[in-house]
Amino acid sequence: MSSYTPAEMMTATAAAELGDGEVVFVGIGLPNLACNLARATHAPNLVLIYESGAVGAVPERLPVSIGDPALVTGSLMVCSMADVFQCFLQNGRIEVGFLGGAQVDRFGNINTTVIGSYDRPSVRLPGSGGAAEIAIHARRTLVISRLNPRAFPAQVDFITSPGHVARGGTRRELGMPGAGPVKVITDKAILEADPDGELALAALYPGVRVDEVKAGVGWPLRVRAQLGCIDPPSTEA
Amino acid sequence: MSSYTPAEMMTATAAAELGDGEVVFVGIGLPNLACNLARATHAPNLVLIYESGAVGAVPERLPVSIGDPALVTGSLMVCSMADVFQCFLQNGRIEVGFLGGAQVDRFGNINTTVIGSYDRPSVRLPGSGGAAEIAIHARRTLVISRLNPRAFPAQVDFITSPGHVARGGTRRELGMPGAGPVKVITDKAILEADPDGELALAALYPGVRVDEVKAGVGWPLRVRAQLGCIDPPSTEA
Amino acid sequence: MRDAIARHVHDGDTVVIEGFTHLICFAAGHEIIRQRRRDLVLCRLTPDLVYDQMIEAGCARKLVFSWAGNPGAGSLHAFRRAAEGKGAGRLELEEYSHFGMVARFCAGSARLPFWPLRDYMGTDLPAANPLIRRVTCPFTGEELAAVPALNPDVTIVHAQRADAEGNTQIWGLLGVQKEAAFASKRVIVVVEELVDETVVRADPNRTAIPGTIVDAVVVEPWGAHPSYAQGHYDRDNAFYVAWEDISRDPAKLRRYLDEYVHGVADRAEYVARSGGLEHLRAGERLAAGVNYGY
Amino acid sequence: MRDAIARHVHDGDTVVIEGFTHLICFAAGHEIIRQRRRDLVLCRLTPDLVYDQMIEAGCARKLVFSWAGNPGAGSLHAFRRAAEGKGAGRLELEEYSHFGMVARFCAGSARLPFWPLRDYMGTDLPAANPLIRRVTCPFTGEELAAVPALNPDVTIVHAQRADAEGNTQIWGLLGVQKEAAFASKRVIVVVEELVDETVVRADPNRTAIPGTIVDAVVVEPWGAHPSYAQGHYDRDNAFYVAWEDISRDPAKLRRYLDEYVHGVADRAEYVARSGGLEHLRAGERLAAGVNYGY
Repeated sequence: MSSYTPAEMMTATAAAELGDGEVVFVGIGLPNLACNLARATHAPNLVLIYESGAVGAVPERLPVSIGDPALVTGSLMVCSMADVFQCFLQNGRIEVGFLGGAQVDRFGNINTTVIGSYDRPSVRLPGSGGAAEIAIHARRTLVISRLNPRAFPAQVDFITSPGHVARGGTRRELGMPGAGPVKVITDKAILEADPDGELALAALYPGVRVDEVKAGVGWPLRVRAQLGCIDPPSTEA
Repeated sequence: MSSYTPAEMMTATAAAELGDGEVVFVGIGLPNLACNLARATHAPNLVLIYESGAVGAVPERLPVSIGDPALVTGSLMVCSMADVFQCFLQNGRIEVGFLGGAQVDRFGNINTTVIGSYDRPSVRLPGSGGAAEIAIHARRTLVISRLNPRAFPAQVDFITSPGHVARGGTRRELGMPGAGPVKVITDKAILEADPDGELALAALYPGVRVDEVKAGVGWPLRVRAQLGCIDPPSTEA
Repeated sequence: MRDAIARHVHDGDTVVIEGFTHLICFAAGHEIIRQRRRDLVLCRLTPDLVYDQMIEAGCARKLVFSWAGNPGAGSLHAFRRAAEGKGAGRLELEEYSHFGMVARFCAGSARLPFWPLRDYMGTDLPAANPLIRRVTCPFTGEELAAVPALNPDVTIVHAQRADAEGNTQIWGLLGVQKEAAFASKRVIVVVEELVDETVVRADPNRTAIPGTIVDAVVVEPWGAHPSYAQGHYDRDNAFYVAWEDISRDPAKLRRYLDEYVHGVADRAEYVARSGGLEHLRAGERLAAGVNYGY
Repeated sequence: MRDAIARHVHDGDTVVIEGFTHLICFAAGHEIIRQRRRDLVLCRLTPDLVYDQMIEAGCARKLVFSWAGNPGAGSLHAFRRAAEGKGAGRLELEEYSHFGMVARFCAGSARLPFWPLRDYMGTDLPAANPLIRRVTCPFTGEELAAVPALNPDVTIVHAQRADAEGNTQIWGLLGVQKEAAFASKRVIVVVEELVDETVVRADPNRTAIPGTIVDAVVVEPWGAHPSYAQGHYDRDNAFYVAWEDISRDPAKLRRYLDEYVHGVADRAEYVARSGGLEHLRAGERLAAGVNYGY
């Protein structure tokens, strides 16, 4: 049996994607854990920015929301949300953004708005928050989601956050500054976009079989010829 | 002989135009003196705002510039210049603005840019600063200038701050929010705009004759049937 | 608070109670519910528990928002029932992203009819909201997104302190309170502490909202609970977590409103009814002052 | 300072030394003159004495501005000679109002190609500057003014304090420094005092510029003289008054530059040459700190 949980594996994998000194737009939960892990290991100078306006946060407790007071106390800067979105995000100052959602499709589009139709949804989700603009402006994004066919349909019911091929065309055709989801980090494997923007299986976690991953998405998943293998998280840190 | 100078008369006249509790966009020099006089007499709750960002300033010394540190110390608020122009001025929160300049014409247009042509000026003046937007957005403006034909031509060489009939039409036709120059306060008399926007002699200072005022402007000056007379400044305050 | 809401919040008004996680004025929301205001257009980036309560109480005709969840704890079930057509009344929705809502307040505070932003390409949001439009740059010819100004009838801002004239100082997260206040026809400031004008004048760079745009100042300690006030009290996360269970069941939610909103006369009674909130009182992390001399 | 200017300011660059009356970095202007930079596009709302000196020194190809006077003391005669065709070299002018310049920095800081404002109707400024254009509101159809983004190659900001990473805190007048810094490709921060990161972190709401956008931090006490630094030293008004006489006579102005700019190796020598500036040292008007606890 493995001595780590899928959540730990996802956290470690996300952390490994963060370079020292990078400016990261952080959400709560797993992305926050990944950033703390990265700061504690290979990226001590990672700069955490929260859409709430806290810049260079060093929370002394696990923040329970992106507006937690612990993100403010001891931070480098607190700015208005107008500055967060205009001077940091739209300005291109955010290197990495984390995204997740109820649905992720074959082109990396994300839905956090509605299941079903917009006017008569079967499930009303919270909506975009800052996700739409993070998906558009962050230099690159990391998508984190557990594999299962409902969470990975061929097409999302509603595009809240555009992926590689979104409503109306590709990112370049639509003039999106950021590179989009460079990696989709799941609980079993890593998906990456092929040149045409479609997600493909790129790397497996230890002991995971290809068919397990294929069974977790709602479309015939491409599998790369050279499959990477992700190391299990080290026990230190 | 009068026991007061023209400057004192202009200051007292300007001060009398300010209502208690009004928000005033202040310049240095005479407008600053007028505001201090008003606060010391009938308008203790006058709120002074400087384009530098000081709000509710209570300078302990006569400010030598609109960015004097004495305007900041003890003020109610310091805001960025983006907020000064967007949230205060363009937002319509400024009731009175003071303007002056090298040239004031028969429609209350003001020139602080160039004497002569723009490309080959005989005298290059400082330019607009905040004057253009103050003239456009302040609910009303007070123009302060000493009478002489060079300072009051029929037409200014360059419209820096629009009056009642400016380049392209009237204030209403051009969609200007503010009422424009309600009074032109000179060293001899007060000029006010007729319904068609042309300035007319409205009130005389004590002991001043109509022909003295007419001699001070570069166009045939209209004289109102009912001429007001301005009281001399009181010696207290 | 009773008088301020009675005077400045009317049926049918467009109402903003802002504050991003920090300084959300539940005290004002509860008073609006007690006074049974109806047909309100409620605007906030994050409706949060305060609007979930107002929706269940029947105050809202329409919701203008960008993220309708229970931060870190689950769903806003009164909102979801209404949005999923399972609620009692109808609730009209007008939806943006956070940046879109911030931009609407920026336009409102600058009294411009619109605000440009580079956003929404590739998303389904413009299809869901016809008020997300496009504007062409007169220099580059580039097409950008544009959202309309939001100019509320009344904006309610909670803050750490203000003087009697409403000169208001905020520290910690600033959200969009300044922009919302300048965009609004009327402004109510609710503070933890009323201070002398000299306290404000001693540190003018901390002033977020000038008294010149404020119509009423209300002193209401603990007025932001269960959200928080930096330097005064922490967020009551246990309550946010408990809300998932309370709001999921309309009967339970009604009982909560009967007990903690209609069942109390004012904030002081609410605090007492909550069994006191001292366990949330903030610790000390004092910043040093700076020199304004010259 | 020598290295920062050598590394980040090149011939032909678009250079911004901002600061509205407050915190104008003369130390950087003098170093640029000493290093004999040429063909610079100098941008500032108020060129002030610092750009008058750089114009006379032959650093400038073009001036982008909105008010070119000597605040409270007269004219900028080097600027006037150039503008009136009486100067040695040619100087191209690009002129706005203050609001227009502020809007250009706002657009630059938001990386938008333009910024909308309600301004310039009835004035001759659009005729004098073809970059003042119009944009149509997609909601009301109303025509507004528009100015293009200003994105300098380098912006130099003077401040009271920063840490080694460039996290910069400013109090007193803020001008457009934050917007100019975010709009710029490179940013140099010059401070009166280098402080430990813990000082910045103790009061994060005071931070105006984050270290993440700063390329160089220079410690230069008295670096803003003859302008001022709130809490450090007062404005040297006597020098501003004296400038009227110095700048009116090109020979006198050259002598000034030879003695106080070319004639000194650095800011310390400038202060000594000026006979010490202790008489301008600020008095104490300390603000109390606030509590960031939770």
